[in-house]
Amino acid sequence: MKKLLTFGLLFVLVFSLVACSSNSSTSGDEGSVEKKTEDDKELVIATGADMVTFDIHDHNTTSTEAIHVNMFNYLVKRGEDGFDPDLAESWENVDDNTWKFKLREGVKFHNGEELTADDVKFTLERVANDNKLLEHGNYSQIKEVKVINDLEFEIITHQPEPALLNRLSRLGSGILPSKYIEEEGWDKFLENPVGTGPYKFVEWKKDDRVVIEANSDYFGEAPKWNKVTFRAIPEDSTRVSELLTGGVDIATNLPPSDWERVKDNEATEVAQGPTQRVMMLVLRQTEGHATSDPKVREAIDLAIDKQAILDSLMEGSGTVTRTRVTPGNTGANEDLYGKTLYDPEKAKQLLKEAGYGDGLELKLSAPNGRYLKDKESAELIQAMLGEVGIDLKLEFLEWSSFADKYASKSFDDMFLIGYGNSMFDAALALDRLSSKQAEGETDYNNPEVDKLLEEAMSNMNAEERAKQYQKAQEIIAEERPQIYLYQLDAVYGVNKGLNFEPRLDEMLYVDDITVK
Amino acid sequence: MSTSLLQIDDLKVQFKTGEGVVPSVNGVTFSVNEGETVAVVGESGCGKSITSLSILGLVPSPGEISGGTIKFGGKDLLKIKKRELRKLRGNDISMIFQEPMTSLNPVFSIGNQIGEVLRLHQKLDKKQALNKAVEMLDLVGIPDAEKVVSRFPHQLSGGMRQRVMIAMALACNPKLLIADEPTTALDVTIQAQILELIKKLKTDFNTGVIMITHDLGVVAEVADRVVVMYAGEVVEEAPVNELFANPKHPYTKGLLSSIPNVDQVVEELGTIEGSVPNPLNLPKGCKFNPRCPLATERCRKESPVLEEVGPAHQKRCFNV
Amino acid sequence: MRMFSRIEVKKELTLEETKTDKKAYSLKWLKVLLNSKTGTLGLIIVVFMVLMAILANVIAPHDPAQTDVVNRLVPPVWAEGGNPDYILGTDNLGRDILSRIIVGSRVSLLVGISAVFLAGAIGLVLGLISGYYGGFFDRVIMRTVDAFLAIPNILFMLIVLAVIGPSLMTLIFVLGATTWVMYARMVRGETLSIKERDYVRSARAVGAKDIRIISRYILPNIISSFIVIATLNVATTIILESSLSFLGLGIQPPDVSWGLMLSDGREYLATSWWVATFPGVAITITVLGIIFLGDWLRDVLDPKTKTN
Amino acid sequence: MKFLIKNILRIIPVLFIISLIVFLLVRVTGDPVSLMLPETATDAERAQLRESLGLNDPLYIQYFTYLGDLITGDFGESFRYNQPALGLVLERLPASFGLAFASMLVATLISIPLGILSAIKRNSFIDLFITGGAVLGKAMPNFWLGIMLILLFSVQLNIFPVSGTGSLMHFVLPAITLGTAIAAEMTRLIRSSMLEILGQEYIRTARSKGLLEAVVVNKHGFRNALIPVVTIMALQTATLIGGTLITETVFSWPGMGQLLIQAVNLRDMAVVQAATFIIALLVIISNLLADLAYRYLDPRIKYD
Amino acid sequence: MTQVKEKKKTLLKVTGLKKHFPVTKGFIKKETIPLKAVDGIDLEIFEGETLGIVGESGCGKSTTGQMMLGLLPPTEGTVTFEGKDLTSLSKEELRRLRKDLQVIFQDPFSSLNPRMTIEQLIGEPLKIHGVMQGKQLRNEVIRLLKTVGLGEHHLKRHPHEFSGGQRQRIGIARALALKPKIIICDEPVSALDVSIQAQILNLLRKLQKEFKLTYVFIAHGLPAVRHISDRVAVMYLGKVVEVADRDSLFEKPIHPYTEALLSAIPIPDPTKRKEHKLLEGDLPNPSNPPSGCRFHTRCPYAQEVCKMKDPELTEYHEGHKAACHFPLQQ
Repeated sequence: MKKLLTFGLLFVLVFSLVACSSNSSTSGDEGSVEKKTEDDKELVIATGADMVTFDIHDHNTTSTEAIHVNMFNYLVKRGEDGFDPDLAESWENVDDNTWKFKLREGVKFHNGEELTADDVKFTLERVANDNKLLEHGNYSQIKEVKVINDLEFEIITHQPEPALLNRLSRLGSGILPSKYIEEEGWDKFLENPVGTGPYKFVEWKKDDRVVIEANSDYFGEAPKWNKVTFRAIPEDSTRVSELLTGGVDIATNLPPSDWERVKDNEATEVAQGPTQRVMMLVLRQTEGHATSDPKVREAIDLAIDKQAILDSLMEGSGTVTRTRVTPGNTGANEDLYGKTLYDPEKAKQLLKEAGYGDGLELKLSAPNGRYLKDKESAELIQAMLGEVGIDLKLEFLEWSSFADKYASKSFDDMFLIGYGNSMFDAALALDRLSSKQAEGETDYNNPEVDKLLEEAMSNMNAEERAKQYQKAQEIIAEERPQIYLYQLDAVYGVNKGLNFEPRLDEMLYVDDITVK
Repeated sequence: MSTSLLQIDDLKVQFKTGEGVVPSVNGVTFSVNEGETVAVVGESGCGKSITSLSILGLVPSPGEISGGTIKFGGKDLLKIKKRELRKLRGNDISMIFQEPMTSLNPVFSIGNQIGEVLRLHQKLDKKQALNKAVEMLDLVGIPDAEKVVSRFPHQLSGGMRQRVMIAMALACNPKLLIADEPTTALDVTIQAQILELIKKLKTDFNTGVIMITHDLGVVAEVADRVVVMYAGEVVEEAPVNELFANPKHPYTKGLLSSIPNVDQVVEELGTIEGSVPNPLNLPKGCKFNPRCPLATERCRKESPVLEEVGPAHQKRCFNV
Repeated sequence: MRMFSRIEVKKELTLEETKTDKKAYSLKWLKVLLNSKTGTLGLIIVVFMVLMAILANVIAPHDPAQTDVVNRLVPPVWAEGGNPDYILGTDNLGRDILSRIIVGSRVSLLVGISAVFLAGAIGLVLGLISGYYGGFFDRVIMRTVDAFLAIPNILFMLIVLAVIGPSLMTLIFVLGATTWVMYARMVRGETLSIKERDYVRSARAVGAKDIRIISRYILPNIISSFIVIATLNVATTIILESSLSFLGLGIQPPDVSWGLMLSDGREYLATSWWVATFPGVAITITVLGIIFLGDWLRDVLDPKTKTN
Repeated sequence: MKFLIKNILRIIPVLFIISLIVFLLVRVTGDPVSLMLPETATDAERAQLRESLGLNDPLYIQYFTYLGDLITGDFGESFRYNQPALGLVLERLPASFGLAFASMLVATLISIPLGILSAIKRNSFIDLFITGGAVLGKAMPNFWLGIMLILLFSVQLNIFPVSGTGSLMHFVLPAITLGTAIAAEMTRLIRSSMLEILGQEYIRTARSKGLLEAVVVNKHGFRNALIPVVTIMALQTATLIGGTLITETVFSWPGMGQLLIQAVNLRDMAVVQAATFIIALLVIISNLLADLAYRYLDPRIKYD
Repeated sequence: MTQVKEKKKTLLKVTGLKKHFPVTKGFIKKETIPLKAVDGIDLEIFEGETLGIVGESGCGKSTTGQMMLGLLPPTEGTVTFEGKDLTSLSKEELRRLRKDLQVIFQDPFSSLNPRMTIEQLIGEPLKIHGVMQGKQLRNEVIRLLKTVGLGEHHLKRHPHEFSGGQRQRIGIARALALKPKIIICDEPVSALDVSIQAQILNLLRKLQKEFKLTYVFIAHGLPAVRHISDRVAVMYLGKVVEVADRDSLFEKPIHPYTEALLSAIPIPDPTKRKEHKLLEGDLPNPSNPPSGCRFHTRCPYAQEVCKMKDPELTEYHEGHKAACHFPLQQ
């Protein structure tokens, strides 16, 4: 008896441990964080993954770029409407293949060197020519950079490139100090990177932190913070705990389960905004797959209550959509955005018409842990399809295995994936549905879509080009080679003393973050 | 006779095991006088070792002393405080064990282990203790004592280790030495050396000795008085010459006749049939009755008591 | 953790033959079992868990995969806001935690037991060869064992699972393929020591062949230590599986295991404690039961401490 | 000295086998290319990258190339960092080593007194409590314990920092997290080792000398019980380092564990190989040190 | 006895037998120094007799026994059984020879497989050699059990249910099963209680008469050896120092070691207490034995020559040989 009592006691111990932490959520008195105040000139931001590299051409990671933007400048910036000057003061389209730029005067790198057109040539030609670089594919359109004088240069493309400015406003075009790199070598640069941005590099402790400090020589508005630290905290609950205890001021990728806690806490709040990432089901239309029947595809679309997924898994954040090209991208079809279809009765009807009245078995492959709530979404989709008589077999794959299968195009009926778009242009978003690219994956083949995409690719008339893409999106929405579920929101936990606006591109421009 | 040093009265020890309570020692009574060697003889499992361990309160768990008294110097060792008992251990009463190999701690040097007792009971400092340890090793006939003090037990032979044990036991000049089968693990030639040593030390220091053994040869060599135990009880007690010349208990007789004699050859050895009873399941009546050639109906029903059969000679048997 | 040490007693007591027939003999086992309270508790827990796994589909009150979006994160029935339909509450998809624990016991125990079986089989064979025959094989096997021991289990599994992709079968395979070394070492050691015993000499003396010596003399005498280690390893394996789940490499949904529930539930530790706590408690109780049972088995199966 | 040389020589075949295991583990994998490129990359881009990484050679050629490089200490370049893999691993070694050391310290501090106590008070309430605690410590997965500790000691009580490195305080929670399972194992081990030692005859001898029970237990008992414990502690090194994989992730500790997990996920083979190799070497070295300690603790071996 | 001996047939003969063990030292890695457990002995065992081999621990008597059985390959020398050299036999031939050569071990607790029943244990030799099976086998096992004083009701029991003496009886029954010609008794009574020793010794003698067995009786207890042996060989540090008929050895020992050994035995008669001729010091380390006569370090009669020269085993009387430079009686 005495022994049983002991075990009882032990369990009480464990439970009480749990209980005290759970009670806290209701008391709203969690953590010890205080509001950020004016005189605090240091900012700490927690991200889910460490920065990958300082080689701006050799990664394709949004969270890395989010840090880089504080140290490097692009030639142009995406603005509210079109593009704003950044390092380039002005530009013009000389002919279909030639763009002429003029640099801002008096821009200095962190090591004191002046920015010249040679630096631009060095930077862009490196990424355009070196096929080992991960960003090469996005810049190989550039044939050469012609230096006219210290501040003027021309970019010549192989083919007419309507999306050139998009390309110049993203990670590959952060201008690098050519002299420094040529003299000291890449290794030195990677250890001690130099840019033109408002903040200078201090240290990078891998898998721990990146520290940057104010660049007093910055050409633009003076930096607002003395020192900014980006901490890599992969475990969600740890990141939240750091926010709640004041260890960090902003935490990215806040898991939905913790939003309440962050909101309830006196000194923290939740900030959220749309991102470029759209979750979708990709369906195979190859002969022999039930999904080759458009009615089945429509039924699947109609059977899934996308809003319910958002409500139950993401606390309602995120936006349903019927297109992948969301607002903020060139060529977005806003008519399809914010819309969703849900009609399980009709779905059943369609299945019956397609000859699957007695039920249908399909297989869905999904990654586990790659996207916010990917596993749970798939499980809910399974339940929803079950309602209309589709028996969905789930195959979950850890990301590297998923990526393997993705690369070899060996998924079965459907897979769940979330595509981003760092180009802010419909070209990249829809490219995968051209019959050439789709072969072996969706086997989607619509000559009309092919034609629209091909023409738009090199159409220098922006308006007409947008129209072509919008038309393509309409067709795709009807034919459903991909069933769009929703656009994901980025959710941040933020100290209440800060003004923080999430950006569509998920960049963390620290000078946009201010003390209230 | 000289004065009584130790008096054990009606000692009872039992073990509580998963299979029930096992009586190990069941009402043992005997005494030891100053300068006297009392041999306790019996086969394995008769409770002789447990009796000796009871004296120092070292009965291993789950054993416990459930009755009786052990008087030493007027005090009942079973009643005094642990602290007082500890002061007696190694000081007034010390013990040597059967296995000199395992009775010494392998990780400490000989000097350390002997010195430990001296520092504890005689409050010597480290250096004095070491000197005294060398002295003691000399005394027990260890050559090169200065070197041996810094050695470890595994570097010594069995006989040397037993000498070390004796040196350790005698370091504080105890009044009573309990030797629990001190020579069983040794070769005959070494056994003879150790027995000689114990005899010599006994006369030199007038120490009372309890010699636990199963070997009647050893008994005949060293004992003044003999206590024969069987199944947790004393079955016979007598002065050594009397016991060998005139054994009264059938068990004692059987034991004596079963020893092959190196001096004369007999065609067939005397035997005691059967084997020692299971302590969990002791026979009714006289514990020896299932193996006794003389057993009667009475022996199977009643337990005999220890009775006087001659001067200082007692037996536990109904037959005359 | 030997609860009762009988060795000291044995030294003093040479036991005579006991007049027991078969029935009394088996009763004695039961008596010994009941005498060890922890052993009894261990056995009860393990039997309970195994029954639960076998009867999972019958006793689970809900379909463990049935989501209920309205009743998400319902606390257990005794807490504020509890729903009597869901005794231990629901998880973030509104699935019944009790049912998932009941059904999860299947995979958890299956993984634990099969992996141990696999590892045990490999380890037993290699250990026997290594220990009995010695020589070149012994050296190769032992260096391989050293190599495996130098790579942490979890790392090994991490790499393999990331490569092959986690599934029930690969999980069992990998757990088995990494833990066999412990058995091989133990079996080899025991074999080496038993090989030198008099009863093996006695077998040689009557002319027994190697195969007979291994099967009748060595194997039966190591099997008890083997069973004890294997038993305890079922517990270790269950825990390892949960760590793999944390790394996303454990059991994959729609299968459910305690480790997966625990790992998935960690996100809710601060807000909905029941999601992760109950599978954690299930693991703890099972591990406790297995350890107690293992300790008891060690006592009973060891011929030295064997009941009479 | 002779002992050392012989042991070091014996490591060589082990290292060889490890290299084979590691190579097979890593190379039989799929290809890293699909992970290095975004979801939207084209087939041509993939093929190009594969060729440039030398992944099209036959397996055995890749192994010999790898073995040759290995002997010269070249583990290849990390795909992720574009730096020599060995350097990356060695850079992280101190952090992991520090954590492992602190955890071992915690484990030792917890397990020695508890193990001895439960051995002395065998079958008592205390013993049972410690035993139960050990089982609980063993049954609790690292990540769960880590998160719980953060919630309790950082978020609730605000005693220790949540994560990261920097001060001694940062060590406390991760070290407890990692040390607990080891402590549980060691407590059980010390208990049984102590129990065995306490049943030895020289303990009876020590008692018969009249020594205080505390001296008997701590001097005569523990010193002997320590001998097997040291060996097991060394065997725990592998478990310990394995544990850092998870603990480091929970506490965002910038050690080898995090590096490894990410490297595995990204199929950064060079780093995986280098890290596995270095870890194996560490384990082997710690076992060697344990052997030395063993020889020091047990004069039966030392003086032979 | 001497007259009859001429007719006696040599059953087992060992010549120049040596066994050196590599001693493994250290925890992980071993360094090897050969331990010369047996260092060149010659012995003959005649049909129907009992040869006692005595000596203190470490003298190599058990190793000799194992080599006689063919369980341990000798480093040098031969063991000839009925004219066949055991060392040259193949594994299979040796296995078949086992029928004739059996052994009884010292420790009855460790020499019986704890996982087998008595029936299996005693029946096993018969089964292995395909002598009999089934009902016949069982009857034979029962007969053997009765021969050693146990009963049919013991068949299904396991060794741990028996006392030491009973186990030794089981060991004897197992050895007897194949009707061997010779049984090597390796300290068969030294682990037993005094009252049981006599039972086993009596049983062994009874069986010898009944089955015309030849025994090699290895022991360290001289009284038992005297009781059971016809001839006795005394070993010291891997060598035979004296071998003779029982009575002549015990009454007129030639070697000083034998004399000392005899003197050291405590006599179970308190009236005969005597001064023992004590030997000095301990047994030297067998891996590094003294030069010359190995006994010289402890011998009261040792001279310079003893340190230099190893004495040969010389016959002093009919069948009484000793290896000493200064024999006590001639």
